[in-house]
Amino acid sequence: MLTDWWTIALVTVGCAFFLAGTVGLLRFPDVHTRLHALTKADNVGLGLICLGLMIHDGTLPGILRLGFIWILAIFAATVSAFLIARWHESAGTED
Amino acid sequence: MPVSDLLASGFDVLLCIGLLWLAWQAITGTGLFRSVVMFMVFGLMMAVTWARLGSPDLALAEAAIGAGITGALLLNACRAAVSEMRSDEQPLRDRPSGVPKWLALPLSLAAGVGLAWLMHSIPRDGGPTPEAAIKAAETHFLDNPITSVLLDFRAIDTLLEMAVLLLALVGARVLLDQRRLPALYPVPDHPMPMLPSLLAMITPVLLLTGLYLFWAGSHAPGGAFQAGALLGALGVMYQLAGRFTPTHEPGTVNALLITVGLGLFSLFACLSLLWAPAPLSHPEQGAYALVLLIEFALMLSIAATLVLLFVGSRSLQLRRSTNHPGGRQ
Amino acid sequence: MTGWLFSVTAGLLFAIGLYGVLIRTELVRRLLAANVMATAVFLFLIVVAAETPDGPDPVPQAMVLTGIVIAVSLTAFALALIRHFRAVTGESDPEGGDDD
Amino acid sequence: MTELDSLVAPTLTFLIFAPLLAGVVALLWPRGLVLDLLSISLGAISLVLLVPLSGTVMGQGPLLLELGGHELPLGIPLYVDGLALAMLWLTALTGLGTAVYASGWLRSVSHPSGQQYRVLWFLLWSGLNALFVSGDLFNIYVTLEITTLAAVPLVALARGREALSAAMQYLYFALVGSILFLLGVALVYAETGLLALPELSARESEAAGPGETIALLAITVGLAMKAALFPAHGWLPRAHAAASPPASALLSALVAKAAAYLVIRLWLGPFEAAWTPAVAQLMGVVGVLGILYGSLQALRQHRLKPVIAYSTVAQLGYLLLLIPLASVVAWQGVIYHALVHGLAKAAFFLAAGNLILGIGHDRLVGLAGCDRVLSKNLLAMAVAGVAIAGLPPTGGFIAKWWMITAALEQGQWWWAVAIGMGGLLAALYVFRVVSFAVHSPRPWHEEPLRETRHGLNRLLLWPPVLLAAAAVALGMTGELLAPFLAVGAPEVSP
Amino acid sequence: MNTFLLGAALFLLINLAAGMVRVYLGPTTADRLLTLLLFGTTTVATLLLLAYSQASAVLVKVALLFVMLAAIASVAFVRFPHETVQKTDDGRGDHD
Repeated sequence: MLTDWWTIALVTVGCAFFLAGTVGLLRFPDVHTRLHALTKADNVGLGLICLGLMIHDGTLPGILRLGFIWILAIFAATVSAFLIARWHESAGTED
Repeated sequence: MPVSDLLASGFDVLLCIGLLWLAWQAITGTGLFRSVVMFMVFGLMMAVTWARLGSPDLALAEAAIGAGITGALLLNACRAAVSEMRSDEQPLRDRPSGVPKWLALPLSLAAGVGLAWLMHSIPRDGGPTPEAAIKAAETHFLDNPITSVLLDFRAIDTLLEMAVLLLALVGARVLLDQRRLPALYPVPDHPMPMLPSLLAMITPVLLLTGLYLFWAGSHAPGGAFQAGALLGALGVMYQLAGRFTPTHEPGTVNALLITVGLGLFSLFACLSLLWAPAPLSHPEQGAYALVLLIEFALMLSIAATLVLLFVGSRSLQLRRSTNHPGGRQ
Repeated sequence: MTGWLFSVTAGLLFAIGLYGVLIRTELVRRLLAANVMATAVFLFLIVVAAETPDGPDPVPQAMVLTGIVIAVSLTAFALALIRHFRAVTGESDPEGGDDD
Repeated sequence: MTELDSLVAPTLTFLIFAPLLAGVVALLWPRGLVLDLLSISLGAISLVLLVPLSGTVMGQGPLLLELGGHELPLGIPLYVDGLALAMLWLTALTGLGTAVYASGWLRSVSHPSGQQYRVLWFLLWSGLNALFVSGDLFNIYVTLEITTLAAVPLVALARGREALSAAMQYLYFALVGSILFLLGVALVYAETGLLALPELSARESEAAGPGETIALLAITVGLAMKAALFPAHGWLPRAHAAASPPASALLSALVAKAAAYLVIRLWLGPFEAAWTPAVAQLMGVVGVLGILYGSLQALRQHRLKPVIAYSTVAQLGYLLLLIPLASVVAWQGVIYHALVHGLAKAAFFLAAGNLILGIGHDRLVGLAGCDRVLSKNLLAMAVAGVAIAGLPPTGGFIAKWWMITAALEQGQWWWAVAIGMGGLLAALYVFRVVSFAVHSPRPWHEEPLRETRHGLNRLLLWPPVLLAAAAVALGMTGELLAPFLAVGAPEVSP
Repeated sequence: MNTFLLGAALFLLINLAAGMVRVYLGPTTADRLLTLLLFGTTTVATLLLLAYSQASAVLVKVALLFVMLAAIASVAFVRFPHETVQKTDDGRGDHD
């Protein structure tokens, strides 16, 4: 039963981070802060949910898969966030 | 447990409302770019819907083909729509269509409500085909029932569908022969920051997942289409990063890749007369290997055709890397 | 199973797509509307598949998979044709052709 | 599964998969000469193979071949009866004629996408053959997609703004049409759990449920958009007029007819229970309106190819008359009409193509003086026109004769009047075209007619002449072919 | 436990719906690009939760596919020149 509690706790905190990310997306004034809120909160949220599910899953391949998804998500999010920020930046200079 | 049913139906209600809102925004929204974004998100939501309705194969296909490739093609259209627009033309204004709004809205609303009622009221009592399909799927040498239907029971559908995909490419070439439009993604003069590293990271993962999906297709959700679309998405990524140079000379490797699927499948259909009275019948022994071979050919053809459709050129050459600027155009 | 919800959504999606096809003249937008209509029919097929007694019925799922590939082929060719049509004529709707 | 004699499966396999493999070869090895020889030889072989197939159909009645050896309802059946056989013969004959013509035309015009044309033709040919013999609703949808996605590029092959605009309009009509057809297929599957036509027809016809009726409506509207039947015909005249001669011949003779063929195949087979005689009369009226509208429009055109395109819209209307008149004689008459119209329309378009090559433009005024220079072409065009109008001794007359007798037998005399009117109007617009060429002297401002620079080589000249001759020959062999056509006709109490 | 996971999935979907508001309002185009990032991670998380609540492990593979496609989509966007977006966004000013 202990593992169940860990899973529930981790997933709840993960969802809280997602909520933070969305609130940040809606409330923050400009693109960069929203970008910051989005990538940081969401990735941590996703990480915690993956962690919770890892515990719930318990099998080695399951854990590896979830870990792999998390790492890939972080990598993809950082590159995308960087490119979008740079793109938005260059929008300012061009016209 | 009523709570889980409550949550499940809550999830579905929200999903459906999201689908309808996204579809409405994609169609009646003002900006074309915004509509394309909405449509891509609609594709993502459809993939979640397929997962929710218990058909993971379709979730994979919708994600890879529906959201991935179609989204990239639509972005291409957006970009082409503007970059080739002559200066005198105003932004994409929408001229009133022949059908006036006061007629179109009630007509489609009536059709929609009528269909919704009809679709809901048709009794879901299966029928001869579902029973036969479910019963036959258990004893079939392919464990994945959908692949067994696609590649055995209704094999001619899959074969002719490959002809449709090939025709789309030949049709695009007819247009290319008439008028060579400038490449949409010219090779970037300065290498994009961070993109090569993302490419280096994603390529092995995509290749691995693609091959896994192909291999899993015979006994678990997955198959030639999902794997082909995923490899197509990888090709799109390479084109975006400037690693492909589109050329207009006919490339033999490209021609082989796009025709191997249809060619092999048709050859199998003809040769199957040797061991069976009717075409497209699988031999007793070696059927599994044959299906894998055909699926592999289909995967290659789908990936190659989708990439060529995205790039919009006759063939592609892979360039070593983007760091030497001014690559051959 | 909330099958009734998805089949009603399928019907309404078909209506939205039909409405889009009827009123929009901008070519890419009409193509999106046609895709939405096709997706609505696919959704209905999958609801039928999911609600077949004793197990999801693989035949509609195979049909929808084939349908998705055909839809992406048609969309790809249509977008190529739109691009060339716009490059040649600079207009964004075919009825503008001159019927002499 | 009745024991089919050994030649049926190989023939059907050849008809569907050989053109596909030829298309693959065309993509891999784009040598014009080789591909033309391949397409002509494939055409000849399929004609040769059709003879024993017709014998078997005549002997054993409608054939049923289950693909992959899977019994119905799971597998996909191929179903060949008199109607499908006639369509296979039409595709083979027209295909062979157009292939010969195209090999000459592509060289004389030195078209840049010669290779694409040949690939499109091979895949279209395979799609058409598969469509005519397919006995499964969803399989028919896939074959319909092949014909559409091969036909639209064929229209776009003729370079220029009008061709692209017509192709665009055609694509949108066909796109919405195929989605409506798919909706119909989905509703039928949801209600009956069946896709195979033989199984659907074999159901004892208790009243069809609401789903099936709406499905029939959706399928009929979808097919009407694809076949350009009267209310939804807007795209056809522009597309068939803009397309190049071999493409227009294929489009008018085969592609538009395939969708119209499906309307009859589905109304009289699987959806028997879904319509009442009143609805049948309505379909007949739609057909007659199509005939009248198409013919009147054809009379108003002042360019050659739109006349022929509107004539297609008119002649397709006749096929709908089979629904109210569903008797064996009517079945034979309509199939015969479809066969003769296909051959004559292909001859008409190919001959018109030669004339346009000679004159340089396709305004009817420019035809003056053609009777002296391009006389053989003009003769072929005139004979084809006569066959379309249905005047003796051509096959068209036999077809109209059977249809009129069927209408009178069942006491629905008004269809007989409509058929007569249709034939009269058709004769009018054909003779109007011919009169431009024969009577009026060549206006001074038109430069003197000359055989095209290198003269119309034989490859361009003989196909229209032979196709027109075939249409006339069908006038003689009416009684001989009647029993072939009657195979599988629905026995509907008059 | 499955109920809880399903509840979390529902919560994330509500999150997603809120995110869609940003797409609707989003003055600049970069904001709309943001939603792709939002949808990328949130849909992946929803699918993972669904996978374990519906006990259909294949959804994890679908989630894996989503992660990759989200990366590709954002790269596709980023290769977009700016005037493309302004002109297709019916001319509305692009800067907040």
